Amino acid sequence: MAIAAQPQMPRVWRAESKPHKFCPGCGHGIVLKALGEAVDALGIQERTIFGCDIGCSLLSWDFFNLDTIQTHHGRTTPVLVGIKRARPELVVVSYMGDGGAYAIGAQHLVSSASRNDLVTIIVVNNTVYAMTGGQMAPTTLPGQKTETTPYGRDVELTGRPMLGPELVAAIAPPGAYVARGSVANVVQLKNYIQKGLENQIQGRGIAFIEALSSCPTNWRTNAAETWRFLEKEMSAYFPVGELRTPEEKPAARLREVPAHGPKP
Amino acid sequence: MAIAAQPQMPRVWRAESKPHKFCPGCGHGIVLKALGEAVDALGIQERTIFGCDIGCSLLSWDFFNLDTIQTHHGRTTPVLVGIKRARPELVVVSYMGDGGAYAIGAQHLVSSASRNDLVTIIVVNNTVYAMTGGQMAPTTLPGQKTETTPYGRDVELTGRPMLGPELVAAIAPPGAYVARGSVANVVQLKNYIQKGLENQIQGRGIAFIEALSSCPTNWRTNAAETWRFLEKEMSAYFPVGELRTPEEKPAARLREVPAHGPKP
Amino acid sequence: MATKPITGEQRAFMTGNEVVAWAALAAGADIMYGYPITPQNEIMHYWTRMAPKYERAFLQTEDEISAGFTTVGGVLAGKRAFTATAGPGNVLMQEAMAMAEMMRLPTVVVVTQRGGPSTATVIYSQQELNLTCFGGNGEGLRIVYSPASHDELFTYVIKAFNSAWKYRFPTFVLGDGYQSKMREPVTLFDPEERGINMEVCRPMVGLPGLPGEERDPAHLRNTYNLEDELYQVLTDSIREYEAMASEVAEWDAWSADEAEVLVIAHGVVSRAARAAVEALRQGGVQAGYFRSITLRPFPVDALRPLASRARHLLVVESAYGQLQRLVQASLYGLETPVSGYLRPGMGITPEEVARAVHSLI
Amino acid sequence: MATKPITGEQRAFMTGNEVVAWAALAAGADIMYGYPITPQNEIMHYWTRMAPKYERAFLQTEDEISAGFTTVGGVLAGKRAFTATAGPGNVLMQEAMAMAEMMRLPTVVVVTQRGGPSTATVIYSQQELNLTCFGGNGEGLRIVYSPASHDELFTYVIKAFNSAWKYRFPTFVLGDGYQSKMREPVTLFDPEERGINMEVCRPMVGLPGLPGEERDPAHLRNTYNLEDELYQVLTDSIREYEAMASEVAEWDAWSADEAEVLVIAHGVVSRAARAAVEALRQGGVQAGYFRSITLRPFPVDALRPLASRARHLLVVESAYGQLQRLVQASLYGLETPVSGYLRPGMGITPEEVARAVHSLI
Amino acid sequence: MSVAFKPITTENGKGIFHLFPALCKGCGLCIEKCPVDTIGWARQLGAFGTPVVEPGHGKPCIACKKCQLVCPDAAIWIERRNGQGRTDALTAAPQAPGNEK
Amino acid sequence: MSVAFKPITTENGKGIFHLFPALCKGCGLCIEKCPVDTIGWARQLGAFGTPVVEPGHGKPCIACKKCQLVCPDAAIWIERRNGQGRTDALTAAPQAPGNEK
Amino acid sequence: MALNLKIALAGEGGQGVQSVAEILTEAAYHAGYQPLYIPNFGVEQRGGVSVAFVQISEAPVSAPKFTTGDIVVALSHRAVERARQYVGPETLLVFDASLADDVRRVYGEGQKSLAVPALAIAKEGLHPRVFNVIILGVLVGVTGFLERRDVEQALERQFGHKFAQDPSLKELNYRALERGYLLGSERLEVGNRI
Amino acid sequence: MALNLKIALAGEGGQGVQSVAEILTEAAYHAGYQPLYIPNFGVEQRGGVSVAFVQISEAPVSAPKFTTGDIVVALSHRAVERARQYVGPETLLVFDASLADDVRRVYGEGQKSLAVPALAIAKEGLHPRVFNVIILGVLVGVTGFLERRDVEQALERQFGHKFAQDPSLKELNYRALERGYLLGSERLEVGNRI
Ligand SMILES: Cc1ncc(C[n+]2csc(CCOP(=O)(O)OP(=O)(O)O)c2C)c(N)n1
Ligand SMILES: Cc1ncc(C[n+]2csc(CCOP(=O)(O)OP(=O)(O)O)c2C)c(N)n1
Ligand code: SF4
Ligand code: SF4
Ligand code: SF4
Ligand code: SF4
Ligand code: SF4
Ligand code: SF4
Ligand SMILES: [Mg+2]
Ligand SMILES: [Mg+2]
Repeated sequence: MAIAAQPQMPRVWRAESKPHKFCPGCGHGIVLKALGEAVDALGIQERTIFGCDIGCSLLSWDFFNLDTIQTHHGRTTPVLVGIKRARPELVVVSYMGDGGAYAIGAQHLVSSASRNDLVTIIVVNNTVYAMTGGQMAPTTLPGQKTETTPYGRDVELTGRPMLGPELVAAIAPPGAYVARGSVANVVQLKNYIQKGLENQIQGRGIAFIEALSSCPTNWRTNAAETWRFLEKEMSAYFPVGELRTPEEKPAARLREVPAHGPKP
Repeated sequence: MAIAAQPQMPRVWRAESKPHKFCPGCGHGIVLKALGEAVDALGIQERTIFGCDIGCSLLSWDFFNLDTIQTHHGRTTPVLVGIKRARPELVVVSYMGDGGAYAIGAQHLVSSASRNDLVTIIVVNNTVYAMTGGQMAPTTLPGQKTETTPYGRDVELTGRPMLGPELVAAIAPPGAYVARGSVANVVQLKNYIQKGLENQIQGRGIAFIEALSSCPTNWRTNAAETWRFLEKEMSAYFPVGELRTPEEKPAARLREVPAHGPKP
Repeated sequence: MATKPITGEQRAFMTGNEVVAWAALAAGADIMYGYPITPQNEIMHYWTRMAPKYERAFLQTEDEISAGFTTVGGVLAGKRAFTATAGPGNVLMQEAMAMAEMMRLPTVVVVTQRGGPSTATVIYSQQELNLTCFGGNGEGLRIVYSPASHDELFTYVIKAFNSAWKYRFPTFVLGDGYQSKMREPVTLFDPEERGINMEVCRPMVGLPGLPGEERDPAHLRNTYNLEDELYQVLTDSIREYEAMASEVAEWDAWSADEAEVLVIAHGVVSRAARAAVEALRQGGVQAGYFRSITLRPFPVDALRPLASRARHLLVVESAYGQLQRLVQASLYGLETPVSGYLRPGMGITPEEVARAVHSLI
Repeated sequence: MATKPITGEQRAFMTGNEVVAWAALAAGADIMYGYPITPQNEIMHYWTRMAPKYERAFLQTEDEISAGFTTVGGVLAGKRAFTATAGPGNVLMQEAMAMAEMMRLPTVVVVTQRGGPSTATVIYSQQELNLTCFGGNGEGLRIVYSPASHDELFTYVIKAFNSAWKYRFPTFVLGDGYQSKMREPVTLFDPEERGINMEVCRPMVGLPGLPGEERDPAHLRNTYNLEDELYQVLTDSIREYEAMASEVAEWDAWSADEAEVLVIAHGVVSRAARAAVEALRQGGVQAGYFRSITLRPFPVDALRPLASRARHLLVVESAYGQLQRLVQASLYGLETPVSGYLRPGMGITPEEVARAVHSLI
Repeated sequence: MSVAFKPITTENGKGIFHLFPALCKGCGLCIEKCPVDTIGWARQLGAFGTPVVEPGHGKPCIACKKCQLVCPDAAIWIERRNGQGRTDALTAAPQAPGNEK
Repeated sequence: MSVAFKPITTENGKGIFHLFPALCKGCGLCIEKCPVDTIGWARQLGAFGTPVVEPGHGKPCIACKKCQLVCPDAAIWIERRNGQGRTDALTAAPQAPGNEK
Repeated sequence: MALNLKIALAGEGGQGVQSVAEILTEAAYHAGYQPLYIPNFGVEQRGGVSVAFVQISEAPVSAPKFTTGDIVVALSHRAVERARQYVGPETLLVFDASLADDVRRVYGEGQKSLAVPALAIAKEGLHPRVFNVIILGVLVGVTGFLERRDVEQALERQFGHKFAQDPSLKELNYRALERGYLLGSERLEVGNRI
Repeated sequence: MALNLKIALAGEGGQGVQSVAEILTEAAYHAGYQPLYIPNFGVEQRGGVSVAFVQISEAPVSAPKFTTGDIVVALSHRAVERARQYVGPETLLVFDASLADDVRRVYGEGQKSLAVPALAIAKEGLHPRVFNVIILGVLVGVTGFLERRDVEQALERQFGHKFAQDPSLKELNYRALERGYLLGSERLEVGNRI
């Protein structure tokens, strides 16, 4: 049978839930494409658990043909760490926004980094609290107008944009993988995410990838302005690249939590 | 009248509550001596608010002749930031343990650092959760035995000791002051704390001082072993010194929140 | 000094969130601390737009834990400070409110209830009654107002500041997502012009005078070493709470005496209840309506005689029996049968209430 | 496979915290997640000592929020996972428990109540009843056991795992600081040898088979877009909760019929209540004793007839009316007068209870 | 894939431009990224009732696949005219090892 | 200071060793830090019912004040024999500006 | 009895039903009525059916939502289905004429309804952007309780800053309003019956 | 009536009252009784008065704490005051002989009491470390329900690892126990009256 041309979605995308729930031009779709390609490339669909946060990431709760758990705002990493500690054979992906990662969930990020938890964390940095309608995020650029900085972010009063990968890189033990990519360079981003997944699979340590991403809805930008803000303003503040690679530490660590009692 | 020799407590210490409630040989007493000397030196007793955490730091709730507020575990910094934002003319000191700072309160630390809040944070690093009887802390050394690492801290399972000043230094904006001292060098520690207070008074930014400190009760050490652990083992892992100094930024920022309505 | 945000009476058509922001301004609130959450967000949006014009302050915190504790800091410093939250944020806020309860701190929190438990929906419910009245590891020594209209939202936000600072119990205005997002006419006013005196806010730390020499230092704590010390503190607070209860309790009733069915509700649902009761009366059904404006303290003295003379009680709420439990516990001893029309997370219309009343008679 | 921690019946003299650790081992708990807090700490201390010997796992988290959510992760992965906390930790734990309640996750939490509200004391109280039964922004669809002795602590920790996994509601064992820290004789046993079958733990994620091809992927969420979707989910859960309630509810009574004063208590206080009632009976006073072993669901069917035939009810608790409110709400419609002997944060002795009973007659 | 999407297929320059209107939300990100400016708005409406895109508005397509790469909704598939479309690294779904059916 | 502490005063070497038994908890930190090992246990009991310290167990005191510095309880005050004890930087309580009474 | 109007409007995120509700209630408020308007809202910023609940009364409105509308407006495929629950036997269903098949499928033949070719008019005669203003006009026409001036002032308050930038926009909007008004007022008797 | 003994012990942090309670209840448990022991605990790791509540009964004990003790032990200045609340008219107050003045001040002359020169004995004859074991011996002697062997075994369980390292320690402890026992058993009649 001749099959008509079909969308080139990653195999692990769930076509039944497409078009997905993100807005037109939302970077989440691009990040999840990179993640999908990486999962495909590693052939780990059957043992990957995807966790999404509250924030626009929650809209991906039925995005993949992956066992998925949509958690609370900022709590995705603990839930997935809980899973990983219980079933180390699984590959866990913790997917969230900058607010979930750097504000309400910062204690979990810091602690997972210092514990070198075997989890791959992907943070979508769109400089705003998108889900709640565009308030200031820890990543909002100086002078940027948001719903809670209506006159532009005043760095004297509210500080400077959080540098997430830099923070993780400063405290994570050897074996960590830390990088910042961008939806403006999907191939590189996929590459980083794939390395991040491998780092977990090889038991080296935490993997942390921030993705610079777009939110045309809350930025109130058209396509051209969206790219400009992302590629010019954001990239100038948040340098793209790898901050930590795990070569320092040999692959190894695999912990087992054996089953007890009358389990199936 | 000839006065008999009296203890050389810092003027701001409250003699009525001495001997204080800390154990014999506890480093908290030394840190609070350094803090007391620094407050004395700056002559800011009348406008300094001292906040202590839950953890052994709570035992200092009536330690000083300072308006003092004993808060919740990990929440001292937000309470004092709340005070500072409301009354910028006050000098606020947030005093806590490593557990309060780097575990349960890590989101507040990270956020105050990135906001460059005008607060002076002093963290007593004694490598354990002392108040609760000596469990593992984020700062517990590799191999160290605690109540929750009875066979020694396994870095593969629980990660490596948290480097607090390094974390703050990685993300705080220009104007921040970050240092690590030790109760083994009281003069230096007092110096750091004094600089930290000045940083706040001058409106430059956050001041963060970690103090390596002793907990003979939970370490189960005698005096000689206490000094050895502090000066050899801890200092080897946690380098003492200044990590960020505020020269990068001119003194300035003073915000005013004027009173409204029928206030006294 | 900055100009007054409102002079005279101003009629407006706006959302409840906007009303809250204006009310806080009118009350002379000095500073808002907050973390975004739907459906509360626009309170912050309006506040951040207006605050600089009236020299008020704002701090966006890293989470609701911090919003709660910075608010605690604000009131300790003697400022009229407040925050707003909802749902999972309200859950987190309880840690700070437990401290405020213990230390008798006059915090003000506006809650805009959304569906629960967990993240649930961002829309509406009345499922945070229990959490707001009794959250934390304590006894619920709090004041909780449940307004039903924009006019009341305005009035009770102002009143919340006064009750908090007068009685020194953490005070809540328990709104909901509907009230937050809906637009209806409202009259804004300057409290002073209406003869409402704002309570003076006295700082608890940072007092004048050299501590230890010119005055005692403030040594404020929430931790005690002995059971007996704690018991003493609690007993004093409970006594003061109970002493002010009848002064603070508020309610509203309509055609409630000798009702065949007395409909009991709170908040926005009470509007449907009242409309239903009015319609039923017109249709010849002897229905009555009672509404608890304060949920804590609960207006038991007002309700009890009415309830005892009614033939049925019908509790109507967008929750599964949270108000009903309060009603039953408060009215224990009566024999009037109680039913519930319980719709967790769902709006309730007058028609539904009328139907529920009919099913009882 | 590791050897069994307990074979046969073993008599021992130990603290309650040690009992909990042994019970979790005996129940085949796979992993504990936890954050230190007094008076729960020694549960973790014993667990970390014994876990490696029996191939169990442990994770010390950064706070109780994380302890709650990692526990959620553990049960999602299909493991018999648990945590333990108290006081302010219990307040923070509610966020995760609200999620567990919404998603029907079989989490097990051991609570060792301490003085409240706020940090208060590290010692003892019964002030977390309301929090544990109804914490979070939901309706309290939870199972809460309140044991009174070390033997029960052992039994109900084991039972908690089974109830959680059978009914899929978050389950709590509500102990207290006294029980945690006191030593008394206890009999430990292997549940299997007593004919107790441990419920099978089925994973909710990480199932076998390629998702989307060989099976549907698990898409688990707690957020809904419409009021109606949420209402449907809640209605189903409530129905199932109410259906299992009579199966799960447990109580204990002694000489409770036609009592002149029926003393109602729970947890460790019920021991004093029972001792007082025994002494009163010996002294010719017709006192009775009723104890709620499950606080959620509350054993209303058992209590109601006894309470209706009593002349007075006396609720005795180390809290200010938290059990009393539950009792009054559950028994609404009865006319038997209720009094409370309410001592927030204080231990209660048989002598005190007897005195309180005498004051009623 | 149990769901099928109907493409609008347009040959242009070196590429075969498959556009899936049920997926396209009309965000315009692809338009901005096309190096030859060939993409523009079409009359047909997409998933959100807004116009979808089509090639042919500028210079001929060079089959660089940039548009396909950046589309957040996988609404574009560019086949090279020689028919090698499915083999490109990032843009095609590779077979997961052991998952060939 | 409205509270007064009674010292045990011992002259030793270059120093006058004031020890306040009501403050000394017998931790021994000072003993370890004395460069001349002059500090040792005394018979008198301190705040916690444990022995306090005294000089005279080793070489004469050089008035380096290390013991005073590290004492967490401010239980030691070393005066130099020339009587300048109150002027040393860290160990003496300086007058806060404007606070002179 | 006095005016007591319940209108539910349902459409896709971009179709502007919330603006219609806002302008209508603003106009009613300034005309001395007691309107209450509440949007539905969910977790998605875009996408999903958007519903607006409007009540306009002489006395304060009781509950913010209602069981059955006097008028229900459905502007898209999915909206036709979603709006079903608010439509009773007496409800006037206003829909875009292009949805006639959907309406027939969901509501059968008997439903009291008004098909408005708003999409077609907007696309051809005017501009897709003013589609919702045509609907606004229809509602004003059908209900007949508002002065034209009230509505224009409300339009001005809502879009005034845009009109200032681009005066042709103002003209476009006024024309759209007029077109809708004419279509609606033909059914004024319906409005009176409500 | 069967044995039902309530003992409260109060002392400074380092005085080892909790060990006394632990050993006493361990011994009672192995002797077939149903003891219940609960320490008080506060936020301070060291410092503060430490109180131990011990109940030994043939039937399970009811409440973990009690209003009035049969025996109350006070081993320090502050403990004499702190223990006041547990002392009733029938209570036997055991205290270190050095505290006689304090006891007189707080309790007057009428209190049934037993002064034990334990500190003096420990300091002179034995070693300050075994001060609490003397007290243990006193309690065993006064109550008279335990076999010496039970207590020695409990001592062994508590300190066995230390005894193994230093056999002289064992001897010291046994002697302290013996000394206390003799002092206590002189008042055995008190124990019997309880
Ligand atoms: C405890 C809690 N607080 C607040 C919220 C409200 N909330 C939902 S999403 C969100 C912010 C999301 O921002 P981010 O994490 O950056 O994700 P984005 O939407 O930008 O992708 C907030 C504050 C919540 N759901 N729970
Ligand atoms: C929310 C909450 N969780 C846990 C505790 C219990 N707790 C009290 S102090 C403490 C640890 C203190 O350790 P650290 O902060 O390092 O201070 P230290 O005692 O070592 O000086 C803990 C976990 C608490 N009081 N509140
Ligand atoms: S609001 Fe922003 S981040 Fe959220 S889905 Fe829309 S574009 Fe994406
Ligand atoms: S337990 Fe440790 S940290 Fe706490 S007071 Fe004692 S010595 Fe200091
Ligand atoms: S493949 Fe390249 S040239 Fe062709 S349409 Fe896409 S972006 Fe333009
Ligand atoms: S990037 Fe994709 S969704 Fe956006 S306009 Fe182009 S094809 Fe459509
Ligand atoms: S350091 Fe101070 S408290 Fe410690 S023994 Fe020496 S004098 Fe005493
Ligand atoms: S001053 Fe120096 S030499 Fe003298 S006792 Fe103290 S430490 Fe020893
Ligand atoms: Mg974001
Ligand atoms: Mg510590």
